[in-house]
Amino acid sequence: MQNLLVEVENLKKNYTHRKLYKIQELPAVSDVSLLLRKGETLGLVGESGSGKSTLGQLIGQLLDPTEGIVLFEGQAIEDMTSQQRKRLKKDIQYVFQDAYSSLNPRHKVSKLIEEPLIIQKIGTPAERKEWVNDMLNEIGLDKSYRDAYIHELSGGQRQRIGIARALILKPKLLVLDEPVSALDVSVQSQILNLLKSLQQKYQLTYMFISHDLNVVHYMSDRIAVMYLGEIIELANVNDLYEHPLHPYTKALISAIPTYKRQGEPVLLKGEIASATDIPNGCSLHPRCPFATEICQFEKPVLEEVNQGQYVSCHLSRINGQ
Amino acid sequence: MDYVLKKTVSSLFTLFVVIVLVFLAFRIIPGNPANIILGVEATPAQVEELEQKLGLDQTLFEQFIHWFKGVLVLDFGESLRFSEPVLSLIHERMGVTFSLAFMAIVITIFVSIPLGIIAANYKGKFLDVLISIGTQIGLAIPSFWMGIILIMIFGLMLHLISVGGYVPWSENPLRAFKALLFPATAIAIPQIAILVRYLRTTMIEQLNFDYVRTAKSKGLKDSTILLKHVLKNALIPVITIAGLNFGAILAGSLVIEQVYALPGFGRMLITAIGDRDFPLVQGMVVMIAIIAITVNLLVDISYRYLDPKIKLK
Amino acid sequence: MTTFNVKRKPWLLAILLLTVNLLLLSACGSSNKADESEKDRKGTQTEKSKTGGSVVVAIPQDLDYLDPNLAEAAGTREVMFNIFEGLLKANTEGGLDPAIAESYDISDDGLTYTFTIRDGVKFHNGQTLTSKDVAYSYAKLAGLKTGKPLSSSFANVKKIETPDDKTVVIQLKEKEAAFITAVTASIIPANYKDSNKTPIGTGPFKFVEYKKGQSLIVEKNKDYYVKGIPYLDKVEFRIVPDQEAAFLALQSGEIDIYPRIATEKAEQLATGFKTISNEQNLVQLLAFNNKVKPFNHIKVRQAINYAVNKDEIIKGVALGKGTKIGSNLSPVLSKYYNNELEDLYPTDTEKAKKFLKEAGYPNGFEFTITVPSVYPFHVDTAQVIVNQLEKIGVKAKIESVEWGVWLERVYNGRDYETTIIGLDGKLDPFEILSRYISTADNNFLNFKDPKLDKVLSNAKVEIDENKRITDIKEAQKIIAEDAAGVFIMDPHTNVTFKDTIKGYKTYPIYVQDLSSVYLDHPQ
Amino acid sequence: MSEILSIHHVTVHLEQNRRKLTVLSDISITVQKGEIFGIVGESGCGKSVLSNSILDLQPKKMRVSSGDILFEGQSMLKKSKHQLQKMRGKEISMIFQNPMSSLNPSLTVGYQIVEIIRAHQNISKKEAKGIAIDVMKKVGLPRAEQLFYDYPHQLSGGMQQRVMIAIAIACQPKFLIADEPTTALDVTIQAQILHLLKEIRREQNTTILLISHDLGVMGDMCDRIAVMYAGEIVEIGTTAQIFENPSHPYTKGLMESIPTPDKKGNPLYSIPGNVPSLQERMGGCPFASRCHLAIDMCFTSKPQLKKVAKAHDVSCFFSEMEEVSFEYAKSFS
Amino acid sequence: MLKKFNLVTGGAIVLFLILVFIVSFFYVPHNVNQMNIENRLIAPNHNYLLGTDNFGRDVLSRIMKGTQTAFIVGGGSVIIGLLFGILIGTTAGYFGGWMDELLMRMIDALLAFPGILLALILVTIFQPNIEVTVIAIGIMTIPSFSRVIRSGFIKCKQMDFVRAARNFGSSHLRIIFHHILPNTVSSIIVTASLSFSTAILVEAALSYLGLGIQPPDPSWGRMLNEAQGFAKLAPWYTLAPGFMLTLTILGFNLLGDGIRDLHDFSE
Repeated sequence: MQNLLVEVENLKKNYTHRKLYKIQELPAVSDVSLLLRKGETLGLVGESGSGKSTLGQLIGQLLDPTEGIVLFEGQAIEDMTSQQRKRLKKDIQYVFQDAYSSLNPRHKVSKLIEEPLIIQKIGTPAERKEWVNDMLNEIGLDKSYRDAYIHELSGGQRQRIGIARALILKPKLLVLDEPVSALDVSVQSQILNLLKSLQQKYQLTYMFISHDLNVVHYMSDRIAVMYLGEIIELANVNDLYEHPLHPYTKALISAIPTYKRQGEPVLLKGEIASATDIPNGCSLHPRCPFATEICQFEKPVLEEVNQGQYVSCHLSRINGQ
Repeated sequence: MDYVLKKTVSSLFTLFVVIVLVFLAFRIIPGNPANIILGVEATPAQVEELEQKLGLDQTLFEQFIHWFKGVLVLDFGESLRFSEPVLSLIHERMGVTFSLAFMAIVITIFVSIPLGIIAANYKGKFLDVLISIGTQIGLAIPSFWMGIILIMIFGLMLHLISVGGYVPWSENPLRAFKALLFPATAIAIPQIAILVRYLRTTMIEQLNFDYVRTAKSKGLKDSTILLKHVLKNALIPVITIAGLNFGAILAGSLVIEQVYALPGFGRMLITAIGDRDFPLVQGMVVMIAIIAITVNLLVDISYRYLDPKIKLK
Repeated sequence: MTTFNVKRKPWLLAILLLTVNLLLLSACGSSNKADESEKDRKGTQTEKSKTGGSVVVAIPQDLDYLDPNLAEAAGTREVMFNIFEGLLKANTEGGLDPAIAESYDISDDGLTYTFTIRDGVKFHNGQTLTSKDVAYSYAKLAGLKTGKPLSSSFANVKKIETPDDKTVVIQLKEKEAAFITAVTASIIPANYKDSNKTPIGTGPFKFVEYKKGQSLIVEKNKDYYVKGIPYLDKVEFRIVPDQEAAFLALQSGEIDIYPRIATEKAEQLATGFKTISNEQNLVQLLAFNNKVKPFNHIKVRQAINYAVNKDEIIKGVALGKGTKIGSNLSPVLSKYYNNELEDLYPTDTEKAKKFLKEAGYPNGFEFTITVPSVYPFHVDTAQVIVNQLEKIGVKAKIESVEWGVWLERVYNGRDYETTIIGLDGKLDPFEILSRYISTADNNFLNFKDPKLDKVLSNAKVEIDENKRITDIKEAQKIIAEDAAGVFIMDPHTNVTFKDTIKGYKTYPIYVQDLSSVYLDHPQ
Repeated sequence: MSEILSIHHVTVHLEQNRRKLTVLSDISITVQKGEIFGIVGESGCGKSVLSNSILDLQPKKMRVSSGDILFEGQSMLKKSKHQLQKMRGKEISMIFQNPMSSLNPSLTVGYQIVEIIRAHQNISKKEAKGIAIDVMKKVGLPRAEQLFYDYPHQLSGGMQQRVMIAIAIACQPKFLIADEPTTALDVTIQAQILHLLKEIRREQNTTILLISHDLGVMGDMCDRIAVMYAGEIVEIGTTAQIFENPSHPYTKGLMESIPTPDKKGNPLYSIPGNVPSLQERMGGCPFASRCHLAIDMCFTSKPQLKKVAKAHDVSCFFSEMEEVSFEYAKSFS
Repeated sequence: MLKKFNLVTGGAIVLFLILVFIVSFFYVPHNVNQMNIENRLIAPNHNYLLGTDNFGRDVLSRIMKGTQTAFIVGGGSVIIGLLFGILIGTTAGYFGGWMDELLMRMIDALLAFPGILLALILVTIFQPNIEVTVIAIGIMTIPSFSRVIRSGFIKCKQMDFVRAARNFGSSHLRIIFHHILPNTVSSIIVTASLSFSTAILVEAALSYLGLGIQPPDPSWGRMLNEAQGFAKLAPWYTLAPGFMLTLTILGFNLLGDGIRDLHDFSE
């Protein structure tokens, strides 16, 4: 268990919708368990509303779970002292999808990158200035950008700043929430390359959230597919893309539009249900072209079907072997 | 429904705060109503007797409970000054003030909507600049000053206003209308200025939305797009502002009634404050608060229903 | 009466409240300027052509009660003067005319008053007035049954008897020279309960309709015991609290008579209107709180008297329409008026400075003038005084407060340094000066002089008129010499009316008498 | 096949602070009847401006300053406002990127469909409703009768886009402009919508001009593709030509920078630098500043579109040099 | 075009007023309180450029001194409104929940009271003078500041950069003062500028009713009050303070709009 960085057990997050006389609980993440190994990249895919971003924020310490445990380097976060928690803020960093809104428009680039250090009270001003310069260099920006404001930068440059700011505290885990989805293809590849090289250089562990299956495939070692707050399939990249077991995964992968697509895509019926009325049984069954009777009543559980490939589907036991 | 209930409850709470504040505020002010009624030559014994008669000898708390119980059933007690039920006094004066406020609102709507549309449609052009300057000036002139100017021009010079010539609608609608038109205009002018500016902004904002391009791509006429698509959306936030300003309209009529000598709510209120006619003042302020809060509530709710986007949230 | 000339503010109702127990006291008021009406009456028109028509009179405030026993506001009595009458009635000269009583007799001990009622006096409902009605009305005011008098001027009544339908005998508890003025109080039909809805009196006009906040309408009492009076068929008293509004309404012809119009407005009027002005039996003064430092020092009070230039105030604030006074009595009451006091303190900056030095304030001092904000006239006066006092190194600060606050703090609480106010006159001079008695409840100036107390206690019961006059004049002198305040002026009141209106009479008390008014060309 | 739309040397300028900025420069495209023609490019390349200017829907500040747009042989630019209005929605329809904001939030779905029908056909509300419900069914909206009275926000993104499509095809236009129709949607929904568009084309033989930044969508959907960069067309060809034989350095770079399974484990190629902003655009080849191959000439003179194969045009000075593309291919492997 | 128009015109007017304000401390043509009954109501001439009032005081001098009153009232009440507005708006907007609910209901209650009535009551309770006037008007402006700041906070609170700051372990104070408040500054400035003119307007109305600034201190509202009776005899006396009042309100309104336009990138 040496190489485990994060262990998540039965994590749940409900958003509460306060009504006058009652509080409605809307599950965003329900009963998720997963592991993050040191140095790996775990991809997280799913449609909007699948809860992937909430899960990212739970692990990125932006949200507190309703239930369940998150262990960081073997220690449960909820048991940590406030001192430890503050240190944890260094170890786990979160990179936002929209770099523009995640960077204070009134601060200069140097200030933006330096701020985490100030908050964590690390280094002298001179040291910090040097570190900021180093970091700018690291992310491929010239020192002349120190005094720029965020609205003067391009999308790619902003995302570089966002990454620099997350890295300045030398974290162990980086939660990347759709870090390239706002970027153009040509810029996207720059950022992806940057992330890759940084990971190698600093032995970073990534949790990479994206709706773009190509990008996730390119970046990840393992991939978790989420649907309505649950992980429905978790596997190594190649297993998942070559032999998807869950019908939803199949649909997702076959839906990727490409030149000379192989065969017709698996079309799912209708659209993802809302969190207010999650279907009984398998939450996919109203949309699933393969649904049988049992899918309507019994909720499948995530099981290891092949080695390292976990699926939550009644049919996988039949199909998978 | 849930929303309506929640809003109603919080409005009632606001109302309660107002009621308590009003009650306390008027008890803190120096000035003894018994003394004011009896005047300076009254003997202390007479004052004491009247105080007893008016129930002013009770403790503040007792007085409040007594009064509040009444308020719950819309019984505001009797005016100290007029020895008549406050509610009937209010009822009597409400006619003028409501007609005034209503006319002001009608004038505001009929003037500001076309102006707002024109300004938005000719954004940056001469007409827009003209309207903008007009609204700025309309906002800047103090209402009492405007009232005096209107009287000077239309009363003294053109003899169009008959000040003090108000008669109830039931008696002579034409005369009532004539008497209220100018004061209503004086109240309406700053409101028009506010609404035109607001409508212009929301119209311009709306005109930039994608659905306008969609409407265009459907081959609709410009006028249809403007009136059917844009205006409807632009009016939604405008209604909120109009609702919020209802209080301002009431306050406006308070001052304007003075200037034009209309036997309305505001004039009675100001004399009642001077008289320390507690029940009357309290009744009137609570009434104003009830009206203002109700209007705000209705605006909030209707906003909910007018704007389908938030209806279901 | 404080009901003076609130120039342009709407707060008028408040003004009226200061007036309490307005007594129509018999006194000598000479009003030389009222003779215009006399001339009109002798005019060429025949009595017949004078009759008919209607007028609208602007009044600044709503009525408080229609029931004359309940009404407190001067503004109500002003109007009700036309509907109700007492045994006696004040005249334009300030004297008392017989009204319901055709004659009366006072016993030698001054305790028994016997009144004989005029023949053929009818209430507006047609009922003939008898001594029972008088006894009922006055017993109520005296509180003979309840023990609590409704009117303080009847507090001295011991009992009221009606030996026959024509005779009323009133017994007093103790001698009181001023009592005769009390019987100007209104008489209503015995046991009549609806006075507050449909008041019934005996006056020249009958009540027709009252609309709260808007108007009171009266019509001619055809059975009035003075033949040929009144001339008008109908009078509407229209409530127009705002001076600007009233002014405009006058110009637009909506109202015919506008009493108490501001001078500068009257001056602006074009032809077609006539304005008359008169003293109004009101004393405007800068009152000192004689108890507080530095005003407890007579030299300080006198110094300020020397520093204030009354003529300048009259010119600047009253636009010349005011009569300078020297003590707390208006020249209207000429019989009692001490005319030697007006220039007791001629404006003299040097003398003022000298007095200040003697009092121990060589470098002046600072103080506050508290004025009620409802009266711009007093606020303006304060501004002028502040300016005048600067010349002797005294710095005054104006604090204008709301009327209710003024009453509470200044009048009742006596918590102030100085104030400017108009003290309303009555017809009896003792009633006016009695506030300077050291123990008087309404001695808000905290004035104390044993000499004065003595002189006034004589005047209270003295029935011999000449002796009483001497006492009253002496009292005025003491108050002036002690410099209880700076007695500035009796500001004039203006009445403007259309010049087709004739016969308007002014009184030294707060009333509108429409009985003598007629139209030049009635339609 | 015959030409339905042809854009001839269209240049569009933007007036900003009294400066004339070139948004589109000398664009020429011909779309054949019945085909799906794709325009691909990154944000800011002007592809939406181009599609909007066909129906004169571009922002007011932008003007077509030269060139012409012919639809069925008639100049669109010479049409009066009224004539243009008649054509919008009837001859040529549009679908936009963000269905939520493109539908009027305060009008019902039904109203918004009926409206376009009644704008072009003189029929009663009732008849129009009938047609609307048919169209709604055709685009796969379930429970059409109920949905008719719903407001847009009550529908999911996919359904909203179906409503947009229903509006667009309600008057059976010959030509459909789909401007990033699936960008705001999830992959599975995107698949559904793309499928629907294909069906519409198949059933009604509608010509579709598809605009997208997503090369995958292009490859899946289009018959022919034009690649735009910084307001210019750099390459036009059949889908096969573009994907199998990309000839412009930009197209190649784009293809190479997309992460695909076969590139896993290797660094992605990335085009250096950023797309020049409108203010930064100079003379010469617009891609010169980011191009590995650029020589002096590229910065000074503009390359023209040149035929490299049948129906395959490229705007690059190096397009004819076989060895260069070879060299280029090596440069990042 | 219009943007600059608002800013430039408003700025020019405000600059002019500030100039008059400063000059009034060192120089006015005549002693403001010096009465001269002989000179009452003189029409404008070379000596008295705006004529004299009913006490023979120089109207121009009093108008100039009146800027001091206006600025003190405007500035003072804006400061009060701003301080309490920041306190209330920040607490309500940042912490939300029942605190927000409670504070906002209080603010609603304050708003349900017609503003001028509130000021009237306050002035009545604590005797009218400039301090009380400033406090009363300051209290009136609290709701608008609170609301603006609260809504700014609610908007900013959900922005990613605030969440990011929290993620680095920033304290609440740091987030409030370092991250959120600076981002609401432009709307606060706009509100301040509009409140400034509202304050002057309310002061004028109060003084017009005789309850605001006490004589003989010059205040435009007070002057209007005193002048009204002489409208026909001495129109200059009525027009001058009314014009100054309108000009001042116009100036600050335009300036506020101009600032708002500057920060409005959407147009």
